[in-house]
Amino acid sequence: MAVIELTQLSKWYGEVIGLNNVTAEIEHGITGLLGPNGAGKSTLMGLATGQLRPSKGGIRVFGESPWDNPSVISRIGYCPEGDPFWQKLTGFQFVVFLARMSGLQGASARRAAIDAIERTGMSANAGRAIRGYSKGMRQRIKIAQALVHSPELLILDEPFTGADPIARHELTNLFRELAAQGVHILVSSHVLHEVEAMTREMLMIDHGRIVAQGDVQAVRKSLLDRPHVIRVRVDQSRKLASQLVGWELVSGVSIPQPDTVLFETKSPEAAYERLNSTILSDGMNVQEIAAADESLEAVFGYLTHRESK
Amino acid sequence: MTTISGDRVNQYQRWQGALGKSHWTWPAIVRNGITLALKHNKTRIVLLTGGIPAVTAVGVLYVLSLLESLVGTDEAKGMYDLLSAMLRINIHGVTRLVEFRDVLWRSTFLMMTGMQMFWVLIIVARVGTPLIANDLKHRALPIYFSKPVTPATYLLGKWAVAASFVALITLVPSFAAFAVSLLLTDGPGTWGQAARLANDLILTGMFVCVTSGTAIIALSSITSDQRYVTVGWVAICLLPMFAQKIINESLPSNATMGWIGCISLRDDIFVVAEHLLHVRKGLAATSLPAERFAQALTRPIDPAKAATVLGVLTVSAIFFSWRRVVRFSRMAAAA
Amino acid sequence: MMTIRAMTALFFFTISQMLRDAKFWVMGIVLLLPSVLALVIEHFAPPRHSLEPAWDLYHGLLQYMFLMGLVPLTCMLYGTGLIGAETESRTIGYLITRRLRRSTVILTRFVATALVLTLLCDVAATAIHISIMSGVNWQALAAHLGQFAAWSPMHDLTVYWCVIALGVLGFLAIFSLIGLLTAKPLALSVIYMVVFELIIGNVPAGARVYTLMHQLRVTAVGAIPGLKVLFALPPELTARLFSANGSGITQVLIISAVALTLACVLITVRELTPSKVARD
Amino acid sequence: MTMNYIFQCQQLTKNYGRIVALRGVTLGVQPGVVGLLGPNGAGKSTLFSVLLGQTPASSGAASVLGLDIRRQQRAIRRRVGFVPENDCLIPGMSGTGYVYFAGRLAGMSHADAMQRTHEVLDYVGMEEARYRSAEQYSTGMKQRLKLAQALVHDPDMLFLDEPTNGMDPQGRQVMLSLISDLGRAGISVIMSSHLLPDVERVCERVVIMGGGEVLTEGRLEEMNKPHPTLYRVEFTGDGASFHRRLTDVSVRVLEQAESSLQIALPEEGTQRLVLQAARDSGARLFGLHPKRSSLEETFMAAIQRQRAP
Repeated sequence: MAVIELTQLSKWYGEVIGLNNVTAEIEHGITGLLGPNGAGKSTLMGLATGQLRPSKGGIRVFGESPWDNPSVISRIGYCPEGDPFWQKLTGFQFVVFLARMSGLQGASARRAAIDAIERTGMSANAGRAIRGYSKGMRQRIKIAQALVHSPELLILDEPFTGADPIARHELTNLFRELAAQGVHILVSSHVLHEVEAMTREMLMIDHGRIVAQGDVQAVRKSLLDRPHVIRVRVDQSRKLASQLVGWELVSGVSIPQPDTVLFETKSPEAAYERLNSTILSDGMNVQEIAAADESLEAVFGYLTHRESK
Repeated sequence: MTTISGDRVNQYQRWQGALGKSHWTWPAIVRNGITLALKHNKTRIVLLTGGIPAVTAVGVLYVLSLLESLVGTDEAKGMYDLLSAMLRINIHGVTRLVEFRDVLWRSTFLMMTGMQMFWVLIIVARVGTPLIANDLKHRALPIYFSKPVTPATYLLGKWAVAASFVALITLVPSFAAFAVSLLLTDGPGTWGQAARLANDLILTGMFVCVTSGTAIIALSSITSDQRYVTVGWVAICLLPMFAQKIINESLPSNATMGWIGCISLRDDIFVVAEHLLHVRKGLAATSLPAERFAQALTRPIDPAKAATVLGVLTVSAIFFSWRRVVRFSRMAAAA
Repeated sequence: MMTIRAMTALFFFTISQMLRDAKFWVMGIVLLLPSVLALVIEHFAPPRHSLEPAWDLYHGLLQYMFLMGLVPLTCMLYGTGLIGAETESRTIGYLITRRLRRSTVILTRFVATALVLTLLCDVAATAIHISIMSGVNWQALAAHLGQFAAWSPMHDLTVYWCVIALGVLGFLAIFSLIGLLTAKPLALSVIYMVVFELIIGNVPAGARVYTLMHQLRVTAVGAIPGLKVLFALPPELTARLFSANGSGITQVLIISAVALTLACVLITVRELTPSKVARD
Repeated sequence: MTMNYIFQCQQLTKNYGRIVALRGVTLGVQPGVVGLLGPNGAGKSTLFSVLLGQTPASSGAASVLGLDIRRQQRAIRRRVGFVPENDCLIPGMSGTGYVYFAGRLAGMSHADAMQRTHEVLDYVGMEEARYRSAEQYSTGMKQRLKLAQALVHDPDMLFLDEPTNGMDPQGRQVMLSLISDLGRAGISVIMSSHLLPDVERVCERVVIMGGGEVLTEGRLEEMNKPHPTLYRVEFTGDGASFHRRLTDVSVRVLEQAESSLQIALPEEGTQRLVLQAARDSGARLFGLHPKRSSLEETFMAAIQRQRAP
């Protein structure tokens, strides 16, 4: 059974569309939720945590509707986007309170809070008021409160925004660790490198619609109309380029830097083969061969490219 | 290496020009503050209706000048009653009003100032409260202090916005009323008297601008939530006034007031305005029954005490807002 | 069991949240102002030869300044923010994504807030009592008590404690409901207060019985019959409005229950988003 | 010699009470696009603030564009533009009004400010939206507006505090291309960022700070040099036979995964050996990546060195 199930789900706010007729299943493990600003990521997360109600269609989490349904939402850990806090509380009070709100009892709530704070690396700062926290600490403490009741599903809305590289690194590791322990994670982020470091399973939305779902490289392969771009750093770049121009399977060649050749092709496998043998037979020396557009960032760019700015 | 995206054909262009003196950035803040405030229709309505006291004053002065020639007639009787009530001076049976022109003009303008206090309360609540609070809320201070603006220039600019709106409610209509009345009537006696009255009017208006302007700047710098500033301002204006009223009424009329009479800031301003406009002194110098005025006006409060209360408030307000702005200008880094 | 634990946590959290907020202390000062005023008046007053001024001040302050003004004002500020303040700061998400149903969240917060506000207002009423009583020289007045010989201020204070508790319950329920109806509830609250409670509640119209103001007054007059004089109404009107031994307790409870039920229904069907719709 | 530096600090120290934000920073930065990195609390914002003269230094000396930060604050601010990290828009103002106001604050005349406002708004790509109220702008537009505001008086140097934080990938792309274009136009840019990939993309030089001190400083190119002999190879086909062929030509295989290998070449410039081995073993090679010490590694190493006692 899928963890989150969306069936013809639509959500609008007055005239503004949040999600538009979305049907999808989010499976176990880590899923990256990607999309430009305003694409509907937060809407989807709001619906999944029972804070928003579908305008049409349905959403099911663990097989049940999450709206006003504590038996489902208490199994979810939610880290909201932005900066919602009771600023005067200390980090520890904040996490303990939310642990108790999840039904944990005095001592065990405190223990769970200490544990969650420890896991997010906030032990040293837990005694300070949240209003004095830096952005990175705020993210960490938000994640601590999401973890405190050992949920089965974590919904993390932009958990990296404002965090410093160390926090990003540590949090990424934490999420991978949690996933390995069997926690399902739905995470949205603007920094695609980090999502890529955690998972290859993506759900990309734009304008409230799903534009792609699945493994990044599989998605890239299925983008048939987009020629693949291959980058070769080679000592005799002009010689290689002149050769490539002659091939039928190559549709474009450029030399952005003196030692680099970029070329486009629609059949990458054949191109790699022929490229390698050409390099060998013509006595060139190569420094690097790489697909220039198989990264998540490139795929994301292809999928969400908008005509106007 | 990066590339310029296709739709960005504009190259960055350098600018060959000279920047003006940094000390003169505060007029830009004033201009901006006034423009922003005037975007709201409610502000414009308050400003427009702010002319009502001045129009009333012109009306009173015009009627007074008419009365000079109507003394003793039946038509005049009703007007005498009305004016006595408005000016709080018993002019019943005064046959030679001409002799009292100067003091009657002065008390008319005092009455007008009293009425204007209400509009000052409103306009400051509308325009003054967001001045610094909004910059704090939207963290706009780093923009000011990344340009050649100093805390002093900033405060001066913000203060000038509040003060100009108060002036638009007090000084400007007062002066307009004065000018119109001069044209419509015979003036407050001699030219010398007119000039002195004009001078006193300006002093009074400036006094109101300075006190209320600094007060609101200080209030506005306390918190980043404009609503609290508004509530605080209204409370500071009204609560002492009510308290004073209840105290005045429940105490016997012969009780000495001293400092406890200076609780109400509005009354303080009124007493100082009275002093600046020389109404009581003018009445004492004439044969008009001055003690009645004294009774009707308010309890006998020493203008020196009232001025001290206001002065202390103003100075501490300036000091306080200065401290706040300097602190906030450095806060970005401390975060 | 888990639900009860969560409710307890929310209950104490709400109380500590109130005490932590500067608004509470500001309201405390405002609520104490009448007693400061009473103290000033009693201090400056010349020697008196009757209890009447003290009686007037006592009931005048409590009835007009307190029950008609400060108690509803306090409830307005807290009631509209019961959920609204959390929505505005977007912290509501933390409260409704845990163990509690939405209706339980609002009810728990309501009970906690009502308790604290009742205590606050009762303390302030006691302060008025103390500051007036401290100024009254009973020994000097013993000879000419006249109609006030039977006045027992302690009894009256006890009545006011209860009436204030009722008032807090009713007004807080009404304003909590208003707080859920609209994103900018203060304007609507002021309109409700002025039009319904202050105007309809004070005119001799039939609709008066649906106002809290009237029912609170009926309760007070029922326990302190001498209060009728305070409202300075024509005798036949007084007789019609305040029946002997009348009590508005049931009516206040019904009004509060209806308001709270509606609030619970509203919170279970409405999304709680800040006034500006938050998009990604 | 001073003229070669856009800013220079000597033993610059700043403390807030007991908290030391800058700890004797001695640094000279040459013109160009410079990335300022460091975890939260490293002192980056304090450094900006001190250099702008917003907050006085506790001890030490510094100069910006040859101007002393203590005595010539206003002269500095006339030649420097600053983009703060937070939203700093004044409500009720249009984009044009905001930039114009910034120009006036900098001391420009009405006509100059108006003309320049439109020039810089054109430059940052703000079209008709410039006449709309800035509160309605998206994150990316707000960020570009803030940049326009900083550029209006044509500064010689820009301080950007987290210019791409919270933006979606497209918005970041636009922002980054503006930054590198400004660098080409001869404006020095100091940008602090937590997003190392963004810094890698636009910056020529990098300063890494931690705990109020400068940990590392230098050219990004040098920090990021490809390793001469360590490579990662991506392939499909028979891994075992490919491995064998590689070992035959004395290429050491360091790590083997399903479709990738970490290898060490016997000496520099012998990449052909890998291609030959692939051809001989029938493996299809589609990636040959030299190992680079990424900025992230440099960063983490610098921070760890400092944290170790």
